[in-house]
Amino acid sequence: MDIEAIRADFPILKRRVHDLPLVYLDSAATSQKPQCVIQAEVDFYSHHNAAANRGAHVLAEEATEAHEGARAILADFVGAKPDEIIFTRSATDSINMVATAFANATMYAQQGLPVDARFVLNPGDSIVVTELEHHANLVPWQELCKKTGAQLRWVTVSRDGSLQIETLESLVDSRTKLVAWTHVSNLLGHQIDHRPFVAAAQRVGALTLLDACQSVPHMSVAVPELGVDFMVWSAHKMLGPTGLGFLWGTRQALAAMPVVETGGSMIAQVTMESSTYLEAPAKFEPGVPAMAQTVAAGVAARYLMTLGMAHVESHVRQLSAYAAARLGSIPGVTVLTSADGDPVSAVSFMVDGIHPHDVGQLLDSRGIAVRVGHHCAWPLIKALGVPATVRASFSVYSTHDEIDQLVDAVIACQSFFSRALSHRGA
Amino acid sequence: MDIEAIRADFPILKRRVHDLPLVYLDSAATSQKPQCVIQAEVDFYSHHNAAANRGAHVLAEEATEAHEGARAILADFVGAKPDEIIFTRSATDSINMVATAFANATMYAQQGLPVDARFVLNPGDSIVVTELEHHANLVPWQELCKKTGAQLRWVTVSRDGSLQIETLESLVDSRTKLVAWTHVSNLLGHQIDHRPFVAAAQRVGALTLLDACQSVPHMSVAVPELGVDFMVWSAHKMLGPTGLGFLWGTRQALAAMPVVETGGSMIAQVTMESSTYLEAPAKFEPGVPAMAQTVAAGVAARYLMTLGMAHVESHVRQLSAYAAARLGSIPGVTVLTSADGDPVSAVSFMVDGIHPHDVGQLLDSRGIAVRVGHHCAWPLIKALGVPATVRASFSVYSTHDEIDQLVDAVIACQSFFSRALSHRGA
Amino acid sequence: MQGMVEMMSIEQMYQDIILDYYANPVAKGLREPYQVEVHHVNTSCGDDITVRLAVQGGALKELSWDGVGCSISMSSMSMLAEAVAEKDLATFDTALAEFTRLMHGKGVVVPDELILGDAVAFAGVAKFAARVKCALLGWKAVEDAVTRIKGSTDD
Amino acid sequence: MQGMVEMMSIEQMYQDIILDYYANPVAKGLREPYQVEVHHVNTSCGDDITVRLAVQGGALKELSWDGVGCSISMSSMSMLAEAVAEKDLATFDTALAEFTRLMHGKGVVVPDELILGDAVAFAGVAKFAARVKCALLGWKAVEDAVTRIKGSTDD
Ligand SMILES: Cc1ncc(COP(=O)(O)O)c(C=O)c1O
Ligand SMILES: Cc1ncc(COP(=O)(O)O)c(C=O)c1O
Repeated sequence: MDIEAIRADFPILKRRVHDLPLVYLDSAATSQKPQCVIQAEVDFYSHHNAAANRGAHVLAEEATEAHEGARAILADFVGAKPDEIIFTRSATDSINMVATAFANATMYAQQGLPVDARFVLNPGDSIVVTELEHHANLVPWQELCKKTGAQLRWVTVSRDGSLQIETLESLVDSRTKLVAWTHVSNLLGHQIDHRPFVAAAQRVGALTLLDACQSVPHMSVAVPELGVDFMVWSAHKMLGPTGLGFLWGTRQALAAMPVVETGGSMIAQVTMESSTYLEAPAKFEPGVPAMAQTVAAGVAARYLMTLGMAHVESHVRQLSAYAAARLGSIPGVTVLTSADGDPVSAVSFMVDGIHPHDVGQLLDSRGIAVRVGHHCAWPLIKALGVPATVRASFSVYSTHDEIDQLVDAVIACQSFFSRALSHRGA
Repeated sequence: MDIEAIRADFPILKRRVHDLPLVYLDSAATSQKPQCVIQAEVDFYSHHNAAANRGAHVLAEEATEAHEGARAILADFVGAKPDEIIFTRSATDSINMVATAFANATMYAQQGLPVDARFVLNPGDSIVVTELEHHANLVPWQELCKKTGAQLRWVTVSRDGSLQIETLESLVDSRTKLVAWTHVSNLLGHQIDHRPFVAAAQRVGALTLLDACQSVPHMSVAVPELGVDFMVWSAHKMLGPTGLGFLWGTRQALAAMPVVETGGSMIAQVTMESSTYLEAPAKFEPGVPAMAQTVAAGVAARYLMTLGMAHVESHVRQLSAYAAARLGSIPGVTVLTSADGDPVSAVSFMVDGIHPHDVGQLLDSRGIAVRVGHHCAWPLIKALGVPATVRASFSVYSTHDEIDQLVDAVIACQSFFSRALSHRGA
Repeated sequence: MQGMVEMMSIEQMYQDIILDYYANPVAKGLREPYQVEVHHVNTSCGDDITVRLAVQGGALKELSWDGVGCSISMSSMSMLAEAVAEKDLATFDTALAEFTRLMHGKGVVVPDELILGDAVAFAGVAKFAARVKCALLGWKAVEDAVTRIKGSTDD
Repeated sequence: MQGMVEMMSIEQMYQDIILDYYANPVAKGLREPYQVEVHHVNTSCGDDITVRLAVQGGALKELSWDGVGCSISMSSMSMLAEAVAEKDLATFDTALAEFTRLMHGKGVVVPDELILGDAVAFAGVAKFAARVKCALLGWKAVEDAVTRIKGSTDD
């Protein structure tokens, strides 16, 4: 990959902050967007804007074609079929939709209505997650358990960042209805082997959900080969627009899943008394869609596919390895890794005696954008025994030179604080 | 208002379809976007893109400021406070959120957890709507009733398009938990007096929800003065971006309403066992927000405020009156109106002997975009005793000349079909 | 010139033969006897159609229908009724497959006139995505009716 | 020159006096006796603070705290502990109001040094929206503690 050519595609990389060139190392929070993605929204609004899937006029047909074309590209991007891709507001929304489907099924069952039993939760049933989940893949399941009396269980994380995966065997039992876990940790950055989770769930007939927010943007994921029932991710982390997420499900799972939100464009027939619904994906997409964003997300997926996901993965893995090595060699800096694997595209670290917030501030003053805090993975932060971390994360436009600047800035930060504090006797 | 100057702001109005200038009369489905709105997304992506409300670096602070600044503008637009505005995926999403909050409260109550009783539904409780709702403000309440055993009741519509409002008295009783209705009909186009609904609900302490999708884009709505608890509308119908909606609620209603979707950025504290939540608006906004869209929606609201909502309303009402009069004077054309009021910005009509779908097609061949079908208001269509309608709808950029073209095209359509069918002996 | 372009494109859809069938429907009006009755609706616009069908000796014996809809859905149903009357089920299946291929072909598929007969006139409709559902409405209803009859005789 | 700009902006935030308090915290380490203990967390970054407080004769009598956090949250807590020690509740309320006004002033509010004392050093922090919560963490905790004590003595 020609990184300089790639960088030229991203207008924001010309930005200066505090009169210095921007060094954006926060792509795990949200990635930047190439011009072609930005332009795709402009083109849609300027030439084809109309309500997709609703109108019979030329603009509406063009909008429908663009919108459904984007669905086909997104499907292709993860090796799936278009009707398996549901457009949502975000990955968070996608996860909550599945959680709401469980709640709905449970309520229908209580009213004596027919539902697929796999989505019904009773007291004594359980949901299994891990301790390293992003809040988005934890709190919705806590809430679902609160609402149904089901029990939340989790695979714990050791101090070395590894999952105590051997406990899956006893955590997942015949009363387990769902196993949900993340593909790549947004804090430790490593990839998690999906096979033990899929095997444990399949053994008992539980559904499975994979949080692929941090994997799909950086590696080739052929979702049908993973054996999961659901997968979620966000457009804004894969060079795409804000305000759009994805829920992938197998045809069987989507057919069995009760409707979540209802309204226009997802109905078969409506009377005041009752309504019937279309099949997926329409079944899960009421209302005028986020058309400009779906179209732009299609362009983002194409951009990544043109670069080649194998190249993307090798680039971010190299950067992560380089960052971990260089940061780790600074005295007083600890890189947090997992014994389960190397980081894909994000590296967390701590600087002795300097709170991550202060590190972040000093880096920012040099134009370097990193994320500090609990990274929406507070239970993991506690399991690792740290108050917070600094996280540098990478994407296709990140460079070794940016990591060198990060390293220099961390060293400068150390000397600023040690000068500042030492003569004060701390 | 200088309509020619306004039209120059909308790039899509330069489009030609079938080699003819575009006549876009489908703004009730989705409005077109002025250049400043399109550019706002571009500027966000090109200069300030970062995860709002999360980071400590300069871009993240700029993104937060832009995003929260947009919230303040949107609040101002409807005379509300910023913390009363929740960003959602769409109006449909907003309505479903409130419906889900009721379902959640009901489930919490069943588990013995504390909730505000106003959101709890038991068999024997009721929800009251009208027969002229858009599917988005009907089907979610049907589903909610199905899930809880509550009963859906509705104010019926007479053949003359008027609501049998006197029935409210008996429909709304002490077991009524919610009254939901639309502010302006998307099919008949008239405004509905909110006062009887608010009075009936307040009499029994029921919550109220107003579907303002077709009012807020066209008139000055000072929501605190209406006396409702919730109001919903979409950005894409008010010159704003796709993929964004709004839920307004009183502070009391938002404080009492249980969380709906959960995840990052809406939590106070998270452990594996349980979580606590922030207050509104954060409470209802998990995940990285639709930042580029919120910012663009702020620009759309400002654009409308600069034109002046009184001027906007008078413009679209004039166009509607003109269209109703001119279409109504064509022999064989029937304009569908409501005895309850004049159309605000949309006019539905039928052409004798020609199915609306065929009318739409003929109009399209002349570059005129209208909507045909049931307009996601199928029960109303049945109540009016028609198979479908043709709807022409207007916005700030619509002109009398476009209506003249519509009228000419309807007449041409009549002669096309009468020529085509008469010599075939139909 | 503009008028020309317009009329050409609109007449691509409203072929004479389509209008013929629209003006003079075939097999319209529900009739007895029948083995199965199905009711289908075009969910995006509300067009609806009721089809009654009886199969005898492996052939579509009695087919009648009624409905409310646009010229495309109504003429398509009439043309179908005429084309498959008395034909065997295999012939219907072949015609359905070819008609579906044509309608999903975005206007670039060349239909097999031997199989479709007059229904090739719908080639122009295939260019208008929103109208494809109209053209298919009757076909889907008959397919459904056939499936139900097969189901009830199989077991 | 670039270095200058950078150091100036960063030193606007990290005022000497802030670093002084960070290096030498005041009233840190939880102590007895106390009437109320509160625990506050900065939900966006995880910084946390525990405050113990006893009010006597309408004055903040015993104030001690412990916590983990950045230099801004920790120094702000220390400075607050020093400023309000032994002061009456009205004085705390006034200081809290002024400090809140300063921190929400986006860096353009001129603070009243008579009311805030050393805490005026936080004027620079107010420019950095993400750090405002850090500076306010301790203040909010003490406010909460005071409210609880008032509540328990009122009834
Ligand atoms: C009255 C009314 N309510 C609700 C909606 C749903 O809006 P959206 O599709 O933006 O969610 C619409 C528009 O389609 C509408 O006109
Ligand atoms: C692993 C993981 N899951 C879920 C999310 C939530 O994504 P979003 O905020 O786009 O909904 C994120 C990112 O914030 C993430 O990194």
